[in-house]
Amino acid sequence: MIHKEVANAKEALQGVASGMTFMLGGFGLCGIPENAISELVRLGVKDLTCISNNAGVDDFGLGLLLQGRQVRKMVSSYVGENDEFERQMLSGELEVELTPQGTLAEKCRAAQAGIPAFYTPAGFGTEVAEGKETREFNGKMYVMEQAFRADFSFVKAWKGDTAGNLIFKGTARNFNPVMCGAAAITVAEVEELLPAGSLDPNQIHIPGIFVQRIFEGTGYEKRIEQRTVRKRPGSNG
Amino acid sequence: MIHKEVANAKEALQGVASGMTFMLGGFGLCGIPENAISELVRLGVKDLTCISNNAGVDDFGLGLLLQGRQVRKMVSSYVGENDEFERQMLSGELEVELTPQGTLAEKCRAAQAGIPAFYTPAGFGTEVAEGKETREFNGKMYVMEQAFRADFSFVKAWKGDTAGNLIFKGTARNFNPVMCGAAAITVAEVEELLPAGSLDPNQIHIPGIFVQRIFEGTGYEKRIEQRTVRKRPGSNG
Amino acid sequence: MLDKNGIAQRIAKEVKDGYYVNLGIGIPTLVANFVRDDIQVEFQSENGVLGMGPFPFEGEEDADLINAGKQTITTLPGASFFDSALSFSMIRGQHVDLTILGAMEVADNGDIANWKIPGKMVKGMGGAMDLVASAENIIVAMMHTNKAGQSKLLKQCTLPLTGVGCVRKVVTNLAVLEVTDDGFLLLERAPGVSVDEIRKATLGRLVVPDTVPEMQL
Amino acid sequence: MLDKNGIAQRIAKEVKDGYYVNLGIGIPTLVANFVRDDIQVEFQSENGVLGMGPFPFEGEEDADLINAGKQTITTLPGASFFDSALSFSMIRGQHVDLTILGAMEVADNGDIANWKIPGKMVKGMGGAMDLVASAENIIVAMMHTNKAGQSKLLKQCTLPLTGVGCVRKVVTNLAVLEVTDDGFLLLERAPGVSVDEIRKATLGRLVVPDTVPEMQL
Repeated sequence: MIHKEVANAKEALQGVASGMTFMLGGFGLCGIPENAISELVRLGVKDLTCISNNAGVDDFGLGLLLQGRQVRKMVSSYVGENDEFERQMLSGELEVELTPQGTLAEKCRAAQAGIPAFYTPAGFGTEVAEGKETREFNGKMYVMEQAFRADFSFVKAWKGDTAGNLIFKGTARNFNPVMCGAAAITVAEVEELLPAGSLDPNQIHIPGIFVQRIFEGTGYEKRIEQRTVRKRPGSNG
Repeated sequence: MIHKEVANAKEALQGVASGMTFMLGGFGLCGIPENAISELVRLGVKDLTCISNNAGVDDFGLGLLLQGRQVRKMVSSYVGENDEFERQMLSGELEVELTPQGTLAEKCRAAQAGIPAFYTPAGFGTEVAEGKETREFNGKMYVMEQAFRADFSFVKAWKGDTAGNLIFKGTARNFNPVMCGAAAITVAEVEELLPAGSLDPNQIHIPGIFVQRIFEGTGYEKRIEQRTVRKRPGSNG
Repeated sequence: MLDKNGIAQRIAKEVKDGYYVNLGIGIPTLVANFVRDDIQVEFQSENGVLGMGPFPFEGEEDADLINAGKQTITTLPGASFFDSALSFSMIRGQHVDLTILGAMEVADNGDIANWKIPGKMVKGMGGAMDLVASAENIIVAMMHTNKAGQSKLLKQCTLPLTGVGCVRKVVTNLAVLEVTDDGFLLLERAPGVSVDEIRKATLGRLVVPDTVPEMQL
Repeated sequence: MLDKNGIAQRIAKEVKDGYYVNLGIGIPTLVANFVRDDIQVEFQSENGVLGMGPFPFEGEEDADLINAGKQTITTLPGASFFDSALSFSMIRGQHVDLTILGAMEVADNGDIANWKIPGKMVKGMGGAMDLVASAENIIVAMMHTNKAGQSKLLKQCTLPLTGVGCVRKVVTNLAVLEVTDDGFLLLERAPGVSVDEIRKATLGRLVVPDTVPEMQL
């Protein structure tokens, strides 16, 4: 067993510097690495490129990095729900590279898997394909997309063990598994960190080989963006 | 819930015909679709192309199809342990396309994922790359490989449910998950078939959307190829 | 003329037994409410869930369980969770049988534009480009005209494209139309809507058969 | 001169704390027996397991638990199982730190041939081509000469290649050699073996430093 546990976010983010490229897991505010983001805010590193499906909301998630003007470029598929984001983008302070969601996931997965490039139909004939190689396979047109390269991946899992193995919960899984091992250093924060051997080897979503540092996070807020409910049958109102 | 259960192998293999291309899960004799193979032998379909990491042994696994001369072409990474295979190959009755194991897995996964082609370093500079496009990315040379196309995938899982969801056990997982949804029709056989809702949605390895037919197999032999053991400390001998 | 629920109700009739369906945000989300309950259907959400159920009861919301619209959801028996790569394997690999999504413009060759208005804040395409480029069966749910009363069914899209030649069917507040080589084939009229009204509201090529039945909802 | 266990023992010294290691069939498999137990190492087998342990006790064999050599195995705490795609993501993505495998021939530019002898039955490359094309740290474990006494360390491979320019180090019954731009750099001699013996057994370019220490096992 190779021991991956570090004490906290501060220790886990050793080596993080301005100008770096990060991957950050999560979809909306679901499954985001809350502790790593807080530590990035505290460190005050600037000029960052962030690969993340979304950009948080004004006062939570990646929005916190945007407030401190720490981000130079976002690579995302959808960036709504964030006024400060909009302001920085329209003023030209912030560069935004919009990428189809499936392509974004596959570019992470390609980096994890040592695949330098692949073909996808997504974006063919649109401005996303501009400047990219296109090609026909079996009568259909595809765009060549290349693997991402990043310095750190920050992911959030439900349970983990000291060997770095990870298990995710519900739709908080999303981009987190495909970002593991997709950067030079992968930092995983978990809600519950267990001794190696505690998890069923059949049920591990991401083996520890893809994770360099793991720690048990604290104070998870797990904010809900769109609280949608239905009434209980027979309840009042 | 979309119901995928069929009664048995016979029903599951409806539509199978001579001349078709099949994917078959398993590594060695571990995790092979024993019931589907028996049914293919019974059906006597011929002229088959089989994509399978290995070709079984003389009297078990894919070796049974070879004995009946049902296979025209094997696409595999390693085909030892089989005298009849060797005889047919050397006599020219059997065509063999040897593919690096990781490339084999990725060509299945590409078919599952709608990726028509990808680049891999495996085989560059060797005869495996002959006739294939090669290309440099970031200073390293890669070979372009294309997704497989197949008529049926036959896979074996440990547990499954009537919605087609699958869970695998140990190293019997191997090629089975990446072949699900990689052919026009995926047939899964399981040791234990449960009602939908019995499996933890977090712990499903392959969602039922990749499986068209599922049945509970019978009489699993699960033969061991290389029985290697150590003596218990303190035991005799 | 239909309202949004009417459009959703009409589209629900396109959902067949055994379909895996991806529903976009807006009108498409409403389709789930109208699908017959005697057929087997599973809803996929591209953020990583198959087998979505209704919204949770109050107090049972789980922050770790949302759909692609970031709404809290529940799951039904047989559901599964998966990562974003496998989710788009389902979509790109054409394992999802039907994709229903909204649009700003549809051209009579099947081109679709639904993600970007030049000069306005661009939020991004999310999974829409993957969905339209991959799905074999795409139905667009939208109003026939925009707020200014201009047709959204055009000869050619004026906005940046989301995908080319991919839309198969369009269901609007006025009509059901199929995209053919000759343009929009008028299949059905909304209750109380005349062929002439549809003709006036459609800028793209419109093929009108001898008889155009009224929709059955 | 070393026997197979000696070669494995010497290679075990190359296994560092924190390494994920893939061991090929034959001599490489023996390496696991000699790795210091005060360092943290995990063994990966490309059929889909990380954290392999020793062979099972008699009667505890599990048909669903084998290594790439199809041998029954056990797992250690922290182990995980995965599919073949993820397994080769580990390999191709260079997450495995060290690959140890056998060879029929190694050329002084790092080319390796270990899968095919023309005219003989070809069993296939298995995962070897993925491993050698991907790994940054490849050590070949083999006898210095073949059964006919001919050198296996050549100027150029005569057999079909498994990979080009990929071998970093070779450990044989006679020597430890590093592949450099100038050919095989002789790092260590096996106990009781002279530089001259190594020179005679090596057809590829050999660089001999002023002093060549004897291996410490």
